[in-house]
Amino acid sequence: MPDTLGYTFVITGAPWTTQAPQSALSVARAVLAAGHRIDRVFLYGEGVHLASSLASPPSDEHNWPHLWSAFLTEHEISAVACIASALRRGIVDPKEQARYELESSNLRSPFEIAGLGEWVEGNLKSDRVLYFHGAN
Amino acid sequence: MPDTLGYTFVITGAPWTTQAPQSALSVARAVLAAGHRIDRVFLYGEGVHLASSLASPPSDEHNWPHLWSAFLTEHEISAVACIASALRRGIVDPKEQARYELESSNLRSPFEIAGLGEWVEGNLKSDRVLYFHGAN
Amino acid sequence: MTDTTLHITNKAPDHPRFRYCLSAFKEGDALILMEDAVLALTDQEQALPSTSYALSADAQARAVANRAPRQQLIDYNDFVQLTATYSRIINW
Amino acid sequence: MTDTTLHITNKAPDHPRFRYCLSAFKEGDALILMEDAVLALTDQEQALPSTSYALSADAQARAVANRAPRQQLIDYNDFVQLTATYSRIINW
Amino acid sequence: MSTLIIIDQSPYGSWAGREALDMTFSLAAFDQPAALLFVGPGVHWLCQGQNADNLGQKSVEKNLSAASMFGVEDILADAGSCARYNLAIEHLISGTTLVESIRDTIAGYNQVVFAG
Amino acid sequence: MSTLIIIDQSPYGSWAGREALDMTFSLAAFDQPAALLFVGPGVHWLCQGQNADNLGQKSVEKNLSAASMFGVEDILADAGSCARYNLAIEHLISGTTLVESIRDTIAGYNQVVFAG
Repeated sequence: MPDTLGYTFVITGAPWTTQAPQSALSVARAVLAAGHRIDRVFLYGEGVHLASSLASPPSDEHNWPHLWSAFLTEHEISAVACIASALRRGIVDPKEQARYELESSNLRSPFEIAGLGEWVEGNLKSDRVLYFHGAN
Repeated sequence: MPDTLGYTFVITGAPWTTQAPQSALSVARAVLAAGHRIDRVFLYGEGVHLASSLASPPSDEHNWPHLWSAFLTEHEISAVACIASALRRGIVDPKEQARYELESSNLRSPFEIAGLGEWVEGNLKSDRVLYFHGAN
Repeated sequence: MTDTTLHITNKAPDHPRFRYCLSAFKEGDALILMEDAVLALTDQEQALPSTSYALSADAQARAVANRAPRQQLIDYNDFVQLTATYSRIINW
Repeated sequence: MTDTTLHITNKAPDHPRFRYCLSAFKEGDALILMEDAVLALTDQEQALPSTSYALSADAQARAVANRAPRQQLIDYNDFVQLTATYSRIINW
Repeated sequence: MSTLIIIDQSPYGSWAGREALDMTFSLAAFDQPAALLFVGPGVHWLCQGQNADNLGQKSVEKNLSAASMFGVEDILADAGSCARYNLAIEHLISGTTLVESIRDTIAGYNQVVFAG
Repeated sequence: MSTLIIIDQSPYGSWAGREALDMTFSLAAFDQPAALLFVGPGVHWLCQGQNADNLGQKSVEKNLSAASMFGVEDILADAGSCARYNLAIEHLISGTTLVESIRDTIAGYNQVVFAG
């Protein structure tokens, strides 16, 4: 029987633009099914849009931000949107809303906002780091 | 002296991902400087992120959504984000916020949300339609 | 430093990075094609290494699964197994 | 239907759509290179039509302006002038 | 005023192609002549037998099969791209026309548009 | 644990390269060995004389010139790509090393990463 491995997922492609969040979710389910561990999901670049609480697709389509947040919550997996990527792209939590004096916030739970240090930590601590980029 | 021409701009690239909103703004200023008219700016696909009221870049960087909205307001130019593109990507106005029972809205004034019919109209009424896509 | 490598790419065969990926392939390496990269299974212009795999779900969506060798198609569980086997992975 | 056309592209020379753009070029057409497409000014692998222009701001940013023929560089006002002159425009 | 919409990317990997279809159907809905041209990896939009259930996406094949009913005038595929990916006309949805030259094809339309 | 970050796109046209730089500097800030490899249109990141004022962007040339001070170990450029774009070593910022083979270069690093 193989050892249990820890994975960090880095998602850089946005939903409804790339397939990255969909592929990553299928792989994530298979990682857990194989008995491995997901240490953290890190959203970078365009990938931060996966953490939007306002994405509202037609009702006959999958809502990838919702599916991802349900998966993360169920399995108690840490999920972080890079602060530099998120703020430029208009993904903010209540703390940044207050700091920038914005009229609202739109970060979906359980995603948190943090720096690239979390990615560096994943590189050091996880056995595997998988990247899910856009195809263009 | 040349006739005055009417232009429709279609922007499909997001700020902080593509150069499209920047190029489009430089061209838009030159269009007005040449005595022409901009009938409408239509945001499609990833371009809808230009209408985010929450984009918060570092203070030493240009804020493209802010620069665009100031330009549109000053010159009283109609600007529309495609409703299908915007809702999927989490750009919503108060009306859609209510309809989808969302906790907030994030559409920046003077952008409005409307359908592709506005793009078809631009095709028919404007003398020129210019597209600003991402480079990838 | 010269362990074998699992290369994973999601780029279509006409994307410049797809070519970089193939040019980096060494003996003993493996290649997974996912998303748009599965189109390489039927690309007449480019040969693939013999240890190439393609995600079945992506190949079925794009209707290339029925025109490609069966043994190259893998599911997400196989994908994870390969990432567990190879300690060095490059996502192109 | 066979008016001359102003082709505008922002794609780098190694992007597949850049090649489609060049392959669509007809005699009497003009080409504007903007954003990443200005790299084509110094690309040794691809020849450009003689009626090619490049946005100066983009060429300066990428430091190709000083290595390209001066007469090909245009500013945003020239860009608008060209879009007014040609009634048929394709944004590649 | 006839418009040609070009799709040059694979289906499913990015959303731009779906948004190009929406543009096409929107033109047709307003009685504006519209046609589609598929080139490069984009020719796979036309393949018969697409099954995207395992991706959680809807197949685009049905949309395209209904294109002529919605008033889309022509569905064109670049012959060279089909040859590259080993696609014969019988692999493609019915009503597809192969074209030999992108240059000659686009010359027949007033407008030529990409969705992204 | 040395990491090679690869940038294969032109500067200014997309943001992914800047985010690749941020990753590189972040590794260096945490004392993790990091190096940069520029290929294809990406070699233009290294050109001397960049002036992006008219684009409303900050030049990336200064960031890169400071890379070695920030602890970035190597700045590498693919020789073939430089030749394609007519770039000689004297056009590039000082400290750049030309490499002949992408395959041999990436073999020297534990991790190879793209930003997008």
